[in-house]
Amino acid sequence: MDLNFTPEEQAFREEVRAFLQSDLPDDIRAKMKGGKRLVKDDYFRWHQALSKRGWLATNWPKEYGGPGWTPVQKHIFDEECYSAGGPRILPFGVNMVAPVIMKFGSQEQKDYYLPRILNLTDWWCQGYSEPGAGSDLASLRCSAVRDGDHYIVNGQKTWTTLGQYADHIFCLVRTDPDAAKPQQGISFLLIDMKTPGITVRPIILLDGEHEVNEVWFDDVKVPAENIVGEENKGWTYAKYLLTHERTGIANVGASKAAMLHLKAIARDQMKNGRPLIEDPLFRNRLAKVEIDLMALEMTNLRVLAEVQSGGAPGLESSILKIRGTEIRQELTDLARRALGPYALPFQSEALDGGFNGEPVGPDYAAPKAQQYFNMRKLSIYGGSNEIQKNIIAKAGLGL
Amino acid sequence: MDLNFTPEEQAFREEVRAFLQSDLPDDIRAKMKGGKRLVKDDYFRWHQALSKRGWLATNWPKEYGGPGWTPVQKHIFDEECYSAGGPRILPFGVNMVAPVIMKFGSQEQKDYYLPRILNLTDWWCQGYSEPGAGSDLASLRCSAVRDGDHYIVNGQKTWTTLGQYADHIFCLVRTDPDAAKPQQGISFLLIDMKTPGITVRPIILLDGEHEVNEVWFDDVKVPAENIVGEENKGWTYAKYLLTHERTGIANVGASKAAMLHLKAIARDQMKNGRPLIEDPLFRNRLAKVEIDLMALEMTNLRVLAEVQSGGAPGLESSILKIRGTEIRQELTDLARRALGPYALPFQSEALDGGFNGEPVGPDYAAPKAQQYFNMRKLSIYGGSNEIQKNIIAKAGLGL
Amino acid sequence: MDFSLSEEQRMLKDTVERLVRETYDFEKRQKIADSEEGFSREVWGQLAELGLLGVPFPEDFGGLGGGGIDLMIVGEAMGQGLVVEPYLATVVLGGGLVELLGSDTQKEEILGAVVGGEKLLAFAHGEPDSRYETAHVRATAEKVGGGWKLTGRKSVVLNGGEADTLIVSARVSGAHDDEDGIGLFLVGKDAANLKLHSTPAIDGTRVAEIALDGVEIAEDAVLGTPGACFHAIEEVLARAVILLSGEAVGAMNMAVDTTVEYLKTRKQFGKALSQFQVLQHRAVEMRIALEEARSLAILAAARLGEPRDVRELAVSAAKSGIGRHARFVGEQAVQLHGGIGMTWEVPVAHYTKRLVMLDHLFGDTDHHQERFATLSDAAA
Amino acid sequence: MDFSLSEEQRMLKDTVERLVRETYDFEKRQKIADSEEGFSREVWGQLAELGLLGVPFPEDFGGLGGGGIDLMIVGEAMGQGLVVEPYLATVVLGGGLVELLGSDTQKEEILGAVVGGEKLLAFAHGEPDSRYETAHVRATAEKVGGGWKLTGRKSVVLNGGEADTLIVSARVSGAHDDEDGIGLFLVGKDAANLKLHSTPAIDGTRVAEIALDGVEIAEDAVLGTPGACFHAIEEVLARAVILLSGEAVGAMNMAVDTTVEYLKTRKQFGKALSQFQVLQHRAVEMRIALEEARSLAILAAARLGEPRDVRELAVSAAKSGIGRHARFVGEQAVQLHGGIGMTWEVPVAHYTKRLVMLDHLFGDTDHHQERFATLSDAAA
Repeated sequence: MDLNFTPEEQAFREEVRAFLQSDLPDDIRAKMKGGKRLVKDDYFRWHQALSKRGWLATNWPKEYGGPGWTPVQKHIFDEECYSAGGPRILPFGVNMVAPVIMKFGSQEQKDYYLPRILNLTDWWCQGYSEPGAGSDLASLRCSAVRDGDHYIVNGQKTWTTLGQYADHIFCLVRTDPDAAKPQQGISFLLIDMKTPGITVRPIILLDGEHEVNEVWFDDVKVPAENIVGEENKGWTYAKYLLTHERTGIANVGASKAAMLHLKAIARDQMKNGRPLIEDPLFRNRLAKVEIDLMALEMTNLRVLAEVQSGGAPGLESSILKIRGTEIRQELTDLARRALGPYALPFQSEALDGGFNGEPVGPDYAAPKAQQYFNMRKLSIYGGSNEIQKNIIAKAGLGL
Repeated sequence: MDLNFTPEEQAFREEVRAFLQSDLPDDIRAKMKGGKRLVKDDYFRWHQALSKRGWLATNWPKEYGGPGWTPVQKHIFDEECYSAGGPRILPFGVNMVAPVIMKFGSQEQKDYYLPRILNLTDWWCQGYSEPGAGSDLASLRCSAVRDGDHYIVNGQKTWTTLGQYADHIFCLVRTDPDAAKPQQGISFLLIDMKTPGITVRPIILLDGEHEVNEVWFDDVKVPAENIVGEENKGWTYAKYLLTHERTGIANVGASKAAMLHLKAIARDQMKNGRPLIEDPLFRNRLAKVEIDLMALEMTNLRVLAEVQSGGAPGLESSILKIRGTEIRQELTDLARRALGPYALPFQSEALDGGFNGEPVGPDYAAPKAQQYFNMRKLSIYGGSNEIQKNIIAKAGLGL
Repeated sequence: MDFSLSEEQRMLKDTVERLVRETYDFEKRQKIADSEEGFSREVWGQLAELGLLGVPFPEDFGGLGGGGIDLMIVGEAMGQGLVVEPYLATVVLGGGLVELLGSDTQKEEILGAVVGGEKLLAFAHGEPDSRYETAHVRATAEKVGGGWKLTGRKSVVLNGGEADTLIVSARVSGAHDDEDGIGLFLVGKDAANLKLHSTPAIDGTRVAEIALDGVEIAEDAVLGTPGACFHAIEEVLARAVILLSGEAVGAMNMAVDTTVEYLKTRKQFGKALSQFQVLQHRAVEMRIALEEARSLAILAAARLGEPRDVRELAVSAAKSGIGRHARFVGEQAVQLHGGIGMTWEVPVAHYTKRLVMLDHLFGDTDHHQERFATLSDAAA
Repeated sequence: MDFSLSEEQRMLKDTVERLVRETYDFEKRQKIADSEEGFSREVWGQLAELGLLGVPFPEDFGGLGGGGIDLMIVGEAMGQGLVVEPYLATVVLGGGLVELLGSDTQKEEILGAVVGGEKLLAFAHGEPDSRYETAHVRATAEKVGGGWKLTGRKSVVLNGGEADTLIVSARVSGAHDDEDGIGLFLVGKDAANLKLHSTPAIDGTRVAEIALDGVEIAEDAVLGTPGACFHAIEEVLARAVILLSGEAVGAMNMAVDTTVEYLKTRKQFGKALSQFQVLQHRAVEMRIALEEARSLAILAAARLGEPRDVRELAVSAAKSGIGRHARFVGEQAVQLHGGIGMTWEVPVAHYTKRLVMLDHLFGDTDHHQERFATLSDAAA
């Protein structure tokens, strides 16, 4: 057993660092470090830099243009990106629809869509959830009725993250309303968002931000060749997508960066005339979450090593999801609490890149309460933490 | 609204204090303060002192020899008893079987049993639980078959607290094995433990103590007149017993005494050259549980006031049970942790009244780990805390 | 011991609850919070009309002579409606300081105008590095000519931007964290050399940053005896905690009820959410937290009139315990609502924001837990 | 990065697990724990025979030259069987100190006898008021004639009553809590002026109180350089924490498995307990705690050979985190078993006792959390 990275892995880390130093745009790095709002162009330029370097599709096999990294390399890459202030790689195209197309799509679909994802021609979003079907995907109602060489799609999707930027959406639609079980009769459809009949409406979250959307389909004509795989087999593909490549689910890199940032805040904030980091209560809370994060990182690395040697993560994925989100939430909670009264002011405009007004309180204060509230989503989406526990109970413990 | 006790209530408190000063035997007080083992004679002498003063049956109506106290008076009495080091009043006779006899028993039963409970002639224990029927009383199997003017009882009871001291046991027995529902066909039977065929076997708890027992019935002949109320209606009486007079369920008096004791330990123990009570982490744990205890006391008093003005506690009983036991467990947990390494030695003999050997560590150390483990039972018995939450969900929230 | 409300208190409760119910539905509340001023002149007028702006003041000054329980009652109703009116700043803090320290003239003039709804006050006390320490005041008041000159910064001042008159704390002597040496001064909103920057708070209320670059005021703008104001400040903060405790209980009650209702109606995997035992128990734990918070709120409210040590022990118990319970209820209310609970359009998200952010006012859970420990030691 | 065991480690794991499985079933364990000596000479002989008493020592002295992972492997097996043999006291603590500080002669004599199972050791270090502070030593060693005189009290000494030789820490210079100035001395169990009082511990192990009233020892009973022993003590305590971490993981594993099994078989209200979602989730939380504990144990074990700052950061992370997780698993194992879990006759009760009481050895959750904070600051 050896927890040290190999010389090759260390060399790889240096390579990633050098890339981030030279190719991550400074203004984006500054926005990330300052907790500012990212706009589409920020994501685009960052993805473009990665794409140019061949590092956008870190999970893709080499044959499709992936870098052919080991899980440990991906872990190092994630960690370095977050540490340097790189935005997350938006998963909808590269890590969600692409693997499904690779595994179940036609040759035409592969030839057409995959290069366009890789070179950022297409910008995807996800059409899974519906109102009334949150974690319970099988009960979805958005329908696609075959009409000649088209499907006519009607219905509504929701929680579509960054749908306002997207030009393509992959959807689960009901193609057989009379199927014996709710999971049957669902198909996986690729839809161009410029098709007439599609309306995107913003959902404003409790923090005041426009991050997710409703997408309405009103007699939307989708070419029949846009179906992935077989009709009515979409549930299989959806499950594949949900379980595919979940080793990044622990989000260790993001939490390690947040931990460092939190400690910096605690060194700057004063309590009773001493830096907050020296306050025994706060100090012990920091230590507790740091220990938990070390345990999470080790668990994650153990799972990665398992995957690297050919194993498949089982209940571990759910454990990593639960603990990863709990720890991340705790970090944003502590950041909010660290600020004291300065967590209250809510200067939305201060989060824009171009803001040059007078900040209220220390410069790191503005986004903290907002981030805390935003991060409440972590234990809800992607299968709520309660659902993850159901999964572990059933699949992991046989209960 | 006035949280102060009335002058009458304050005078009553003084009266109780004077009584405890003069009538609680010193050796018993010393045992309680030192966390020593109580033996039957200790309970007997304490109960006798209470009986002589007319304060044993605090919940009984005056007509049967109760003191006719208000709920607030009972609360004051409890608090003062624990604070002075009075053992708990064993509930099996005076607060469990007696109310059932009063409400459902025959005149003969009332005339015979109630005075004998009050003057300590009879010592009762409880025959409710069975192996395989813990919190699920309706599934009990111990049977009583009518044979002329007797019932023949066969079966087993368990978790019989202090059954080794008792000469009478009240039992739930199955008199109709073919009843439509499991709750039907159960009767409430009074049994003299000297009847042939009864065997009491100790159950040793994880702390090494003999506190509970198994009671075996092997063709035990019980006179038919010992049935309380009607045959097959025992479930009604059992439920009455379980919901009757649960305002003491929060055990505020015991927890307040434990809180004071815990603070004394924290003042005596040293950590890094300072009293433990000045250690920021421990100090904040103490403060947290003390605040929780204040909230519990207030909730309890609010329920008492409600009862005093004729209301009946609903979901509040379950809330008081849950929070009362959680707080008590937390107090024993902190006491264990306060001791540091000295929580480990387990000098069982040091808990006997007559022990005059060399104590290991500070004199308060010996029983602490044991008490912590023993108190794990609080969240299990009397309807586990999970079951209490089921009750609140159903009856209180309509879920 | 008596937990029942007096006849007057029952009437107060009915009055304020009816007002909130009738004028402050969620949609209206959102509009008011988003409006230019962040509160409603119309509702404020109704509060005045019903006498509610005089709850804590003596009858001599047009008040109702109410105590802690009365403040709790008002707070609870405001919590139910997520009311964003500047009641805390104007009536409890500002008005309270004038009541406790003002000259007869000041009381008559200012309290009269407050009770009548014509004057808004704010208490400019916190500073950039004071965090939750009440005695921490670095701003200075210097005697000049016939008055005083104030210099320093004041932070996160509740409704500072809305106030007609600010009550500014400033040091006349001593070290920056001495209890002695703090003075209070009345400063008009338009005073020269005063810079004020108002921003929304994340829970829908308003706060302001204030810079005092040598603000000169006349001698009659002094409130109380300069240097001897700490105890009055502590007392109005006790009242503020009681109002907030009531508000937390009101908001928790709504959050619990809304969540229970949601669990009953929302279906998943073919069952109502209310049939999932884990969610049932979570709702029960929220309900228990509410009960404990209510007990602590009553405790603090009932102790307001007691001697300082008794009062402050209850105040810190309430602020710490309720901070913990309110956060739990807020977080779980969102969690049990799932995605919809995360959105701006549903009330539960706003209850949660208020419940969590209450902890950042007048000392958080940790601050008051530590303070409780110290007060409890002293009492032993 | 590599998480696989070496061939030797796999063999070690098989060996020790088989021994525990075959010789230490629950009934036998209870008999051994209740016996006069509190451990089994027979099992001890088998441990010696299999070479297991030499795990951490260099091969020169008959050892296996094992590192942290090997200690963790041994600990895990012992945790599975709730083994009460004096392995920690004799091999890890006592033997470790001799290995790190002993002269060639001492190593040869003592380690040889330890590995052969002929000699039991104990480390008499803690004192009545030292709590969990490693540097806290008030007992004194005074140079007299051709040797030393030891005076003081030693507390809660693991297997002190069973040891043939005690390794006693005593101060030769400095203040009572200085790292410098601590000496170690070999004291025979029958030394004059030594009083020893052995008692059971609540988790089935044995501890002793020791009074040294001027115990005289010869110069050759000095271990290492008097005054310069702190770092060796810290290093064997790191090993001890690793063994205990393994033990906790082994015992937690058993507690989780037993509980899951119980939920599946036990019925209540006509359903298996395993059908109640609240109990399912509790079991899942136990399983997660086990996984985290395992990660921390591996981390500490793998860091044993690293520089002090890296090693101790991992040691404190493990001891603190595992202390928390072990207690949770222990308490919930009893809770989910209900009444039967409270009884002496079932294994789960004894797993729980060990899991909770582990926290009282070598620094509890709080102690190591604070220490972690300090070490982490220094590393930043």
